[in-house]
Amino acid sequence: MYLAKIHVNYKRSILNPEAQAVQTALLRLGYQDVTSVQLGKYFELKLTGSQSKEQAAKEVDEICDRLLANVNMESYHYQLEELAVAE
Amino acid sequence: MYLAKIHVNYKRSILNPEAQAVQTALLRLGYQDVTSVQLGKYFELKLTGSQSKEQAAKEVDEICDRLLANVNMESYHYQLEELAVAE
Amino acid sequence: MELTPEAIQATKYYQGLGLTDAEYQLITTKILQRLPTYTEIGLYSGMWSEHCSYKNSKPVLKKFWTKAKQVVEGPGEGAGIIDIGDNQGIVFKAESHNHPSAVEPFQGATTGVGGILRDIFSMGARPIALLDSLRFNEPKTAHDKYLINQIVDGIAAYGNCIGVPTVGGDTAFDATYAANPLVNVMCVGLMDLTNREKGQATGVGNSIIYVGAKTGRDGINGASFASAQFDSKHKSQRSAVQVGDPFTEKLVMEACLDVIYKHQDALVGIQDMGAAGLVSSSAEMASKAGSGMTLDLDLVPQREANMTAFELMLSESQERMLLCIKSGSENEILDLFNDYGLTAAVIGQVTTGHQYQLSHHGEIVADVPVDSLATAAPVYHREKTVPEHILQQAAIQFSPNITEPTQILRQMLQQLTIASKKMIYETYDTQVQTNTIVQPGSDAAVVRIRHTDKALAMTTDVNGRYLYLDPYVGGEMAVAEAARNIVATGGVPLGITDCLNFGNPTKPDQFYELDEAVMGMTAACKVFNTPVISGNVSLNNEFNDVAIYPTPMVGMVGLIKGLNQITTQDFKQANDNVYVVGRTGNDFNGTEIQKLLTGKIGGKLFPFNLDEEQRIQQLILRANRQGLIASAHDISEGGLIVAIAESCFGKDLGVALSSTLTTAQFFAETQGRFLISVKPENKLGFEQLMGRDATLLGKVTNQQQLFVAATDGEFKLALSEAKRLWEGALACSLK
Amino acid sequence: MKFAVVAFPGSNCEMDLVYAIEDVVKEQAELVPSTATDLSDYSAVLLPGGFSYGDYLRSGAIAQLAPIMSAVKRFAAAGKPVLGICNGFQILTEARLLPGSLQRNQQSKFICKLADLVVTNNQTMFTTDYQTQQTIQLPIAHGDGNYYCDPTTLAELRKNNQIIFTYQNNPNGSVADIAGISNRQGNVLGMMPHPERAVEAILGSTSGRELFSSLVNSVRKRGLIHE
Ligand SMILES: Nc1ncnc2c1ncn2[C@@H]1O[C@H](COP(=O)(O)OP(=O)(O)O)[C@@H](O)[C@H]1O
Ligand SMILES: [Mg+2]
Repeated sequence: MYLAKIHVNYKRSILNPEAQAVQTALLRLGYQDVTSVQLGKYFELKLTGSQSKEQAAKEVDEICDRLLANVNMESYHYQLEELAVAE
Repeated sequence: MYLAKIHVNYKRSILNPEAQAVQTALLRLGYQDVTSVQLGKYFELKLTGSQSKEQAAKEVDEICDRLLANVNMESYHYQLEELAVAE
Repeated sequence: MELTPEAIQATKYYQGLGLTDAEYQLITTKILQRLPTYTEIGLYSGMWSEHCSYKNSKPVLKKFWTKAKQVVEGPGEGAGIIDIGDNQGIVFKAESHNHPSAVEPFQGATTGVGGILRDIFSMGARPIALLDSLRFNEPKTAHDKYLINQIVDGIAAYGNCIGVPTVGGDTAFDATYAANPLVNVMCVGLMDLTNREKGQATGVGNSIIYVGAKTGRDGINGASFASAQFDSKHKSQRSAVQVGDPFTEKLVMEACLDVIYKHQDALVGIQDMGAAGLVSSSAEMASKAGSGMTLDLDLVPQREANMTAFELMLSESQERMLLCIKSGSENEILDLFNDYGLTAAVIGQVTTGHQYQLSHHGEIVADVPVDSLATAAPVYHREKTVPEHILQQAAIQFSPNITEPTQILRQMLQQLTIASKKMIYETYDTQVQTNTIVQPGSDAAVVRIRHTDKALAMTTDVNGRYLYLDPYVGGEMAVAEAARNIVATGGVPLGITDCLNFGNPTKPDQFYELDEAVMGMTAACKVFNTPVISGNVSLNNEFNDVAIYPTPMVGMVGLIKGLNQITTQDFKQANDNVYVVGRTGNDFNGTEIQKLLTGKIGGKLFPFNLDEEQRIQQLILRANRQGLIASAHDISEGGLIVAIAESCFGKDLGVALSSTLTTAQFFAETQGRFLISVKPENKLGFEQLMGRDATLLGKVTNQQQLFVAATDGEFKLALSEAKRLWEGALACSLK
Repeated sequence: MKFAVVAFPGSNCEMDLVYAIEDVVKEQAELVPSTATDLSDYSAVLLPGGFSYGDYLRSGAIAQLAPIMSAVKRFAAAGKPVLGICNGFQILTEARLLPGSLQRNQQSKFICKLADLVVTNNQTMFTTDYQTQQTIQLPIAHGDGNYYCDPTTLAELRKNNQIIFTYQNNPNGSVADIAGISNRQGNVLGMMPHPERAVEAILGSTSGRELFSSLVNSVRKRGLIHE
């Protein structure tokens, strides 16, 4: 069993209105020293089917491409951790 | 200058409708072996004002409590990395 | 490094930007009499794209009928204006976002909504309603479902957030749209005619102010992207994705309306930045005014570092507007924008002469005659030939063999084009602004004009299958159906906007469709007194060389002169009399029943008589004004039997009807017909007015049953079952 | 009496409220910008629906930090009526003036329709003109209307009669079918449905009128009035 920790972020050139809103709000609250705000999504998936790390990686890539990330505007990266099966 | 990498997640006991929607979608796509889906937010803030790590941590805690997380239902954790000031 | 002018010429770099050899020649030899710089060639590629120049469609668009008494502003500005009396005008326009939505459905749809809103408020009107006209494949694959869900979510996300109700639209399904869905959005705005604005930059020394989102590298050269065709090889085009930010747009909208309403003295002109972004808005403002302009690109608010002049000029970052402000009033306007939390900057001036000059990092990067960008694009008169499939058409009408009428009705109610669209429009805020009197689910939507006794009826319609079989007659029918929907609610049609969704104009058989359709629409517009006041062209809707069905979406607005004249399609109470108004023929080619029974459509489209349709519509309006009508529903896809079922669903009332039509004829899609119900006390008056045009079918009942006897069989179905099938079909198909 | 209708950047139902109050309820209503800091001129404060700050991050999260919110808190602490509708409800929970939070609808889609509600408590300043257990119809229009609170809080809400409206057919997954709750004192009400959209028969329902009339009557009766 594997645990996939996946980060999905907007690509650099794509506008992220939400991150911008957060930065503006921080400014208004007086946190002038926060000069950059990035905001993305973080997923944790438990995969029970994959036998090997390669297989798990293949599945995660597929899931990211098909569902979790919009490859037109987002990029993703992930780590895989092996978990004790009992969990 | 510090880089704060902040994860904001739903508390365990709370149902996250968006994570659930992702899991349902994965099921529909045929990924029956994905037994658990967590979904949270990931922030990266650059803090230019803080002189020490303690000071930076205090600022990040404050920002999370006031804005980034709703402590009613979310919890957060973060790491701080020192950055070369030149950046 | 940027290419040198010589390298551009040698490598024919301009071709990749969508310019032909001949067009490049024209620029070098006639217009500039020198080689254009990298930035300049970018300007021409954007401005001379189909999207901005209409170079392929101009000769066709000229055929539209645009001048009528009620028209205050026809095509040409951001949107057209129609006078509705009391010094008020309505402004409306539609826009297509087909290609962006095929690539990135959610953001493609949101930015479509954002774009059309800017067109409306830049005219000085407050947006009061949105409509969306959608064409999808019958959802089969996961990708089909993804497209549908994301496009609908995108429209909801933007309209709901900005607080303009999405009150109507239409949705149809056909395999022709599989790789090329259609996403057309229409917006209607309301204005005081005194606040009329123009997108002009006059007055030497006046300032050009930029306001809104900062410019990034998103959607660089999207205008030529939208004008190019899709095929499976060109995935790299997919960089042109833009993200919509409805929150910023809301602020931009409120701030611009504030400038228009309260700072008239300072304001000279205002225009949205749409296709081909900064170059198109600024060059058009100067060209229309006969002025010159200089812009200093270093002053343009930028989201990303190191952007080139080319990128700054052609970026299609959303939520941006350009204003021309009187010299001396700049700070007044900049302060106002600042109060709204918006980024704004003076980026240039109106100049004498007619040159369009750009400087960047202290250098002049472009210096061209402004008219050469805005109006000098070549115009192409394309060839047309009758498509092969039309030449081959069988002349006879398909004749449905209906052995089990009730069973066929069940299936018909589940055809996605006919099934309820509730699961779509329930995700739209249909009520914000609290003026929506008739929400989606009836014929046209109705939005009242607050503090008056007037209301506006609005609808979008077109049936691509009809146009595929006969683009001219199908074009007439699209306008007629829209008018029928307006009339059914009690409105007098005022005018139309359109989105011309067609294939490749350089292919003579596809150009034929465009040209014929526009002529058909024009003929109908004249009959219904609905001039074309605005519109949008989307060409090259083809995938791997196969074009979509010709689909000229018609968006129509009508005026209802008293709130008591508003009528809906729902039967109101038991014992009311049910009539079909208009003659029913054996009209089956291109219909839902043909598709259902044979799996395809074909043959010569059934005939249509515009004058007859107009005569029937006038009768219905007269009956409405005399208060004789309890409910009115236009008869369209699926025919009379579907219209009957739909009228039963609203208030859960049944019918007991009998007729001299055959069961097959109940599925005919003969145009020019209405399903009307009339209270017992109005029966006589109604029949006298209608004469032989109305045929009594029977009565509305309290029984929960749909019972209709035809000459050769009967339809008999529990209302609850009919409604369950009709309401459930779309959700079920998207599971 | 004079209502304050607070307009945040991105609010979009503020004018609907003003029209409902002025044209139908026939009282005064004024728009107050979120940068204002004083509400002492008003007898009741309304936080309207919409998408304040785009609802980015979390609905209401950024709005609750606006300057006006300190004044709203003082106003509420003085026992005067505060009503948050839709986005206004979300802001009140983010500001901790009401317990719990509003999450994404269970089916993760925006829903706009007329909903059947039950008035579960007609003893508040906002509900005296309804019957208790009366069924009313109010429009809902929200994407994040799924009310959540932990079991302890829910028990508290029940014990103190703080659940004011419930849905008859839960449209969004809210805990205990909750559509609207009040604070312990009963002077702060948050609700997802839109009473201002239901004050004219021609728009489909008039069930919202009693909410405004209750408020006006209560304010007059308690002498909280500022004319
Ligand atoms: N995409 C949509 N957005 C909003 N409303 C829609 C949409 N599609 C259909 N509707 C609504 O559903 C109802 C039925 O639509 P349709 O079947 O196209 O009607 P008609 O055939 O009478 O034109 C109309 O009220 C229409 O406004
Ligand atoms: Mg209709």
